[in-house]
Amino acid sequence: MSAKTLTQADLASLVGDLVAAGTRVVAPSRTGVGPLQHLDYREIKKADEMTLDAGLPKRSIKELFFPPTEVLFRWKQKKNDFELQEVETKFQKTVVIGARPCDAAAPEIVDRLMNWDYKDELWNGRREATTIVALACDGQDKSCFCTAVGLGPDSTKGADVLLVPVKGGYHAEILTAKGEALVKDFGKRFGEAKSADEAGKFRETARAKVEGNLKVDPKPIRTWLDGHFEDKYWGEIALRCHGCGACASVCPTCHCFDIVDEPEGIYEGARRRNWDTCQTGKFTLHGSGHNPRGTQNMRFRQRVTHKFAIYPRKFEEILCTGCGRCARACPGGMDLLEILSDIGQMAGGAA
Amino acid sequence: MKIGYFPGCSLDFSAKEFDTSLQAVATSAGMELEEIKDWACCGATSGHATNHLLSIALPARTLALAEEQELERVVAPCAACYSRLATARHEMAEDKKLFSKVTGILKRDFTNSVQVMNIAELLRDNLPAIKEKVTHPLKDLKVACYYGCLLVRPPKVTGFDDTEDPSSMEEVCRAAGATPVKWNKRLDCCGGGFSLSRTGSVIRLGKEILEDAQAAGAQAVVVACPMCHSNLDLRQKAIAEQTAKPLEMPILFITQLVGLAMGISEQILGLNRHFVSAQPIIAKATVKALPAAREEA
Amino acid sequence: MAAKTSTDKASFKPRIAAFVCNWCTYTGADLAGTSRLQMAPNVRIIRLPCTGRIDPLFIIKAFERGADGVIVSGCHPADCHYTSGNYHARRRFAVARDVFGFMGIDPKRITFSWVSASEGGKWAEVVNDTTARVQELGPFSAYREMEARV
Amino acid sequence: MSRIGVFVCHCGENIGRTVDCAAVAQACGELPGVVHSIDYKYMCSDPGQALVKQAVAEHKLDGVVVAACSPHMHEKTFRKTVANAGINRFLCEMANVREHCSWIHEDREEATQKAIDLTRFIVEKIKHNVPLEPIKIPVTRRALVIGGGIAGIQAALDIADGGCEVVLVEKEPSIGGHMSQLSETFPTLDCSQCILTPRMVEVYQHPRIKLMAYAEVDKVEGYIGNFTVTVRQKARGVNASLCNGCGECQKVCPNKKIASEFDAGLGKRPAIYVPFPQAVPNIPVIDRANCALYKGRARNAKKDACKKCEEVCGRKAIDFDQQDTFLTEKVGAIVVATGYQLYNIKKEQDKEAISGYGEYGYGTIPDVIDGLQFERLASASGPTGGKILRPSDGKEPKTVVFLQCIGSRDPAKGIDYCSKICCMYIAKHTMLYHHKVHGGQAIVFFMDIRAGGKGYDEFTRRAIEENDALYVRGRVSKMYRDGDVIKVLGFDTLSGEPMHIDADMVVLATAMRPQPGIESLAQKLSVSYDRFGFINEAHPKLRPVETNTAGVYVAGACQAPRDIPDAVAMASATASKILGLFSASELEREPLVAQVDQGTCAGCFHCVRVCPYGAVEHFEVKDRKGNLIKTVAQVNKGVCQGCGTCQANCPSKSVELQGFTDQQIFAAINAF
Amino acid sequence: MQALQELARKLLTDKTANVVIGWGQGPRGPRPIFVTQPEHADRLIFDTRCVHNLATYLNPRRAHLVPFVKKAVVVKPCDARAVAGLIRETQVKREDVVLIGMRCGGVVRDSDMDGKLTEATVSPRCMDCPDREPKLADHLMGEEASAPPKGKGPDMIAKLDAMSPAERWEFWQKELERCVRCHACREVCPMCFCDRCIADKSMPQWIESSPHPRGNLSWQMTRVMHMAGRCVGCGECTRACPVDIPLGLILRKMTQTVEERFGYRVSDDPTVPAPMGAYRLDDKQEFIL
Repeated sequence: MSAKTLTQADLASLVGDLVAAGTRVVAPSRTGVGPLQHLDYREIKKADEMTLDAGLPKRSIKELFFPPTEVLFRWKQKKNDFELQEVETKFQKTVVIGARPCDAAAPEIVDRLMNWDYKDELWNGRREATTIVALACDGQDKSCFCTAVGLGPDSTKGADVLLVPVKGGYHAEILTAKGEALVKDFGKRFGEAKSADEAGKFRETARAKVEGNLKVDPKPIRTWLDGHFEDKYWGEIALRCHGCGACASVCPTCHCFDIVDEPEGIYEGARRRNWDTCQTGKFTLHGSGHNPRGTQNMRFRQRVTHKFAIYPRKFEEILCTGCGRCARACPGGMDLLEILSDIGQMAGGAA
Repeated sequence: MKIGYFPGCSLDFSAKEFDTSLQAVATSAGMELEEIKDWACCGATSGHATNHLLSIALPARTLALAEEQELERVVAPCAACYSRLATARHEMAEDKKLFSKVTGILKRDFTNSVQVMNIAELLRDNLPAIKEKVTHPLKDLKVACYYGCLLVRPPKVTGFDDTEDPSSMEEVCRAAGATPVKWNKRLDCCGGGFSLSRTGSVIRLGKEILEDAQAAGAQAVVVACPMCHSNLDLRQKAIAEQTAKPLEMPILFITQLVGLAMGISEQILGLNRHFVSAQPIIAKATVKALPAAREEA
Repeated sequence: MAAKTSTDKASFKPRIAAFVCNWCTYTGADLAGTSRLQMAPNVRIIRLPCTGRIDPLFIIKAFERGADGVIVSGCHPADCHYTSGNYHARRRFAVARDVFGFMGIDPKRITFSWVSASEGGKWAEVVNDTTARVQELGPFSAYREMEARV
Repeated sequence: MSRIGVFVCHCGENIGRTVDCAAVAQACGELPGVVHSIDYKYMCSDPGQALVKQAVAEHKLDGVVVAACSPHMHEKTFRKTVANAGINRFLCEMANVREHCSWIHEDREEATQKAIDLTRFIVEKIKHNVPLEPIKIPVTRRALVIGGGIAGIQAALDIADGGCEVVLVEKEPSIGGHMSQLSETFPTLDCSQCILTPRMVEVYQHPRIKLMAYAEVDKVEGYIGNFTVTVRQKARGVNASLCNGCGECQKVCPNKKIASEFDAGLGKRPAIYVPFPQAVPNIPVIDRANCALYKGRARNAKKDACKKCEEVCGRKAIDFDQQDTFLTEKVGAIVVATGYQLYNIKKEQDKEAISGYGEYGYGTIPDVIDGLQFERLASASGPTGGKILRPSDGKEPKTVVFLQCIGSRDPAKGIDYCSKICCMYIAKHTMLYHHKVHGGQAIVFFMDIRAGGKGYDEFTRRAIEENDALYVRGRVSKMYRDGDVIKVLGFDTLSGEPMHIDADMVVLATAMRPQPGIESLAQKLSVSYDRFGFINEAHPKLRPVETNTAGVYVAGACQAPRDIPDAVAMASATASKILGLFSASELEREPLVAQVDQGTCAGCFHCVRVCPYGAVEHFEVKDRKGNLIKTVAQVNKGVCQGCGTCQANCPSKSVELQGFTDQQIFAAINAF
Repeated sequence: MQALQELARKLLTDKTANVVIGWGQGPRGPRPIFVTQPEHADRLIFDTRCVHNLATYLNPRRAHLVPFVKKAVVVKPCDARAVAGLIRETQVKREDVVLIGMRCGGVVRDSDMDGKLTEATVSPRCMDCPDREPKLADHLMGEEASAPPKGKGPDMIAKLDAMSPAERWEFWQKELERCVRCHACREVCPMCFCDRCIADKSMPQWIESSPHPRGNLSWQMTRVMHMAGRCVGCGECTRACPVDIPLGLILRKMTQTVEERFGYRVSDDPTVPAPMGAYRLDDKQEFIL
């Protein structure tokens, strides 16, 4: 691991270099109309489309690896035969600039699932083609709780390079081979590291700020969840929840999908993988009409349990990076911090 | 509200008393008449008998002038003028091609927005104001209201009253205190423009009309058209040659009748301009009404 | 199968879907046939019992499937075989037309008409006019090319 | 996978000339699910149909697509063919490659491609066709006839004679209708009552006819074969089961000055009365608006003013406290035969668009009467004993002017149509007048004479040639009373001369209009009516006595102006339709109706609002214990006519129109 | 606020209602709360940040709320219009709900904003809302409200109307490309109450379920068609959209069309029939040949 300095100007030039080299550059960028204008991770062609100082984008970088819809293969019907057409699993080289640490960490967590019993070629193909240049965060707002899930506003997890804002630019920590390769390819843009202390201070301040939002220990929470599936706490947990799944759409780690065969006309079509979420009633609806998760309360319990007990049990990773997007996106005012805090108290392990 | 005034040729000359009586009644009842500047002949009756386009374009010019004076309504006291103006307005509204042809001829910005009214309509619509000004109600005066043919016909052009059973003139006469009689010939033709060319017919028609009015007990015939007036008034002498006894039926413009009831002087009303003397009527108005007037005083 | 339209404007042959009611327009089109009225070969009729049965979804789906234009036609007001299906349809289409137009679908691509069973000539006119209009607008490839996502 | 057969017809040269039928058959043969695809010269010919039958058996087809002419032409033919071959007839559909393709295009390549497309749509559609069986509905073999005029009487008798029960509802105290008022009938000049009263008695005595006079239909529920009708029996004030019709009560009634409805206002009747001596039933009614007792009671008088009728009635049949009663009748079919009323020339009309005749004095001139009044004057049972006398002074009119088309054919007065019977009855009136008033002159103003019908033109000729009626082609512009005479000012358009007639009496042939209240009855029956209020027939040519509501039929002048032979013919036609309907205990209907998926129906009932037939009902879904789970929509298959408007309006697509399901339409569009 | 709390306490105490659905303070501003105990009535609040349309909780699709049966709901005028809609379409029985109406002069765009109502913060849905008080309510509270501030900026509908079809197409493609078909717009909508939405119907699948622009366009156009004459203009779909698509624009356009053509404006009177499913013989048909 090494450190470098990247000035604002150099970063801008780096974007130009990458685009010129045929690399897809993705960075926080403004989109939307009127009061609905917001920040998203989008492909940019010029450095001035990038906005690094306006906080956390509305959605995570999940969809760079796991798009809301993707074709698995195409089919054509000829009389009684089907002709199948595979899809490309090699992807364009991509550099993500300015991914927040909570976003950068997520793909690494989901990597475990995507390479468990089946190695998902599409996911892995995109992962391999992508270098993540993360940007340390100064703590978005009171819904951030990355520190409570073992990460932090300066976490390096999942990042190939971590940029920490310093005066005039960034202190860059080169974290992985992919990061090294980026520095090597575009060495002229990276200067000698010289602001490690300033960066350290930035990181400490941010960490302290986020830690104040939620203090829980995930371990006892996991234990409590394992033992309290039928607890009355779940009984009215989701009265205000609409079951809309907006939380899952913006979640960097939610990864459930549905597979549909989508005809285009009658004689051809595509098998697609589309995002899905456990928050809708249809998710577990059986063909018989029976639904094992018949109420929204059960569905919300599933969301919490999966993230903080089931996934950790299987992969030793919490399926949450504490980005707080679910609380921000919820039209009904559901708040994961509040629930974790409650459970933390019930579990007696409050820090 | 201002009302446009289209006197037409008759009121300018032969029926001057229709003009003066109307002006007097209008002033008294608070109707503001504004004469259309530079108005031209309506085209009756030779116009529509010879050239259709001309018969529309002539009144259209007058209506366009009214529009330029920002008048929303125009009253044409002469029934023939009214008929021509209203017909032109109606035809242009129904026939877009004709309308654009006429505007092309006029070379003016014209939208055909002016409403055309006749005298009966005007008075009827202002009944409350008229009633207020009636000081000498014509009690016991039996009148036959004579509409003639053009005032209420054809229905799609006129439309202000029931074509076959109109009542507006009767309402006005009632407001003046007079009693309208029921009679049969009030919608019949007086001979109109044939007054000079086929005088015989006009005399025959006039005789039938006046006899019917008399049989119904009328003491006077009230008209709303200078042509009707002249045919019934002027020709009575000739009619008398065919009857045992002269009819001596006074013919009054409706505005004269209302004027009398308002106590307007007979000079202003031009009651002295008739061939058949209106004196019996004038006497009725003053004599009968005086006690009431005295009481007020 | 769905033959894709050529994007070359000159050789462009519009493909037009027509949703028509069984009692008036379909029969009117039959009459056009028995009267041997020649018309553009671009229109494909799909028969429904009544305009009341025609859902705006049909129009959307037709565009998705490669139609460059759509005709919706039924009985004149007061002529509906089912008394009022066309009145309900009229309201539905009035809203659909505005909404679709607002989303960027050129209203010129959709023809609504009343063609009675005796108006074979009018049907031929509707077919020819719509074909000419869509020919002018060019292929509606934008609709089918929507699938690719960033 | 489906097993579909495609059969492409050349229709001789009709299709083959412009469409390459072999190419169509070949292209369709390559479609998935098609196992057999051929072309043939004439598919509808016997050998052509045999090909279909053979293929169904040989290839075990579960779908047959015939690409040929319009389905309006031969769908029935081929569905019958496949049914004969042993598969459900709804598994056969047609692609229209003749009317919609070969006949309207010249370019062979384009036409062939289009034919392939059209056939492909149907191939894809038919993959989703399912076998359908006709819907069976139980039928109550009992009919309701509304209106007891000649049409209602005829319909009731024909149905009852056919062996089915009939409920006949008449709003007046007696059946007989307008025909009972007529003097003699054209073109035979036979006495109207002589031919009508036996029929009335027959109705009264018929074991299968339940007569409800002085009653009105209050409510109608249900559908073809299964109507439930509520009838309001109006209170007569006389106990019908006790009354023996002796008539003593009428003699003692002190108020005898009431204008008689039966005599069209020309005669008088008492407050307790039967409309006319031959009335059926012969039971009096108390006219509460004119009876001193009821008038007193309405004013809360302490004592009843008069009870003379009660005192004189030996059978104690008078019941002053009698109230309206409601009876429920179950019937399977309904005949509407409510007849007509005459337009009047009065200024005040019951409809906005209709105005009266100011030029004829708005009905205020004495001795200007209408046609029905003349009938009463000419009738031996009328107020003058059959003498033609002026109503005003009882003098015999020496000159009578008859005016045709009063209100009829006159859009300016609001009625555009021809009233049909006036030409004939005016001719009849001139004859009766000629016979009864010697030396009298009848003058008829007509627009043109419409005497289409057996013996009709001969009849009008007779009026003119043998009965000295003066027929003047022209209109009357004005009439007014002048002393003893009516001055009639008209114009003879043939000679071009104005006419001034001093008439003693004027008869106006006023237009026929439907009965007042027809609209509300039509709404109860959910049948449609035109802007004049006449009931609309289902098809002006092919279904003239049916309405748009299955099971409701129409006869007589409530559908359009009709004369007696027309009304009777219509009545017999409805009877034959109804007896046909009643010929089986179950009714078979095409199964192309809507069906609700109650599992997904959200119960918003948008379908109920759009259904033109009221065919969608609320249905309560309950669990085993009978607890209500939800209320959903349900389609009454007996009422649904299959328009599919409900389906297009259903937000969750929980209703499917059989034969045009979403699956079928979706497949056809997807094959585009 | 005190009056609101007192009323809620009374309703719960005398069992007029088993739950009072209102707003309470949450971690990110006011949010829906469900008060079942009289002693918790003091948790109820109301201010300009109470943006949520609580009528949506009456929607029978919310199975977990159905057992409460008798519900009291705090409603703003737009919420009351939704309740009226649910009554009109037989989803809710009027006698099963107690409506506590709040006079309203507009709310801010989102509940986590500071509650100051200005041209910049007012929710777009309030700009053309004519109702200041819910007439349908059983109890009416709050002070007389004045009209909300008019929002700033160009009218997007007029702007879009002025564009060519191709430009409008471009605009919506850019917006709809973000849609991930979470259907949050549908789930929060008080008027979307189908057990099985047409978008979830697979036989046939009229609306492609994949979140590609084609399916997204089809979904949004169909959703708006289904809202024709029914949309209460509460703007919850726009607020719920996690990718900030201006869904309210299409609905407002549709609402304008319905008003212009059929003279109908959605009101909180459940007895006024909706315009779709009705017709007039003289409905305008200038677009039909």
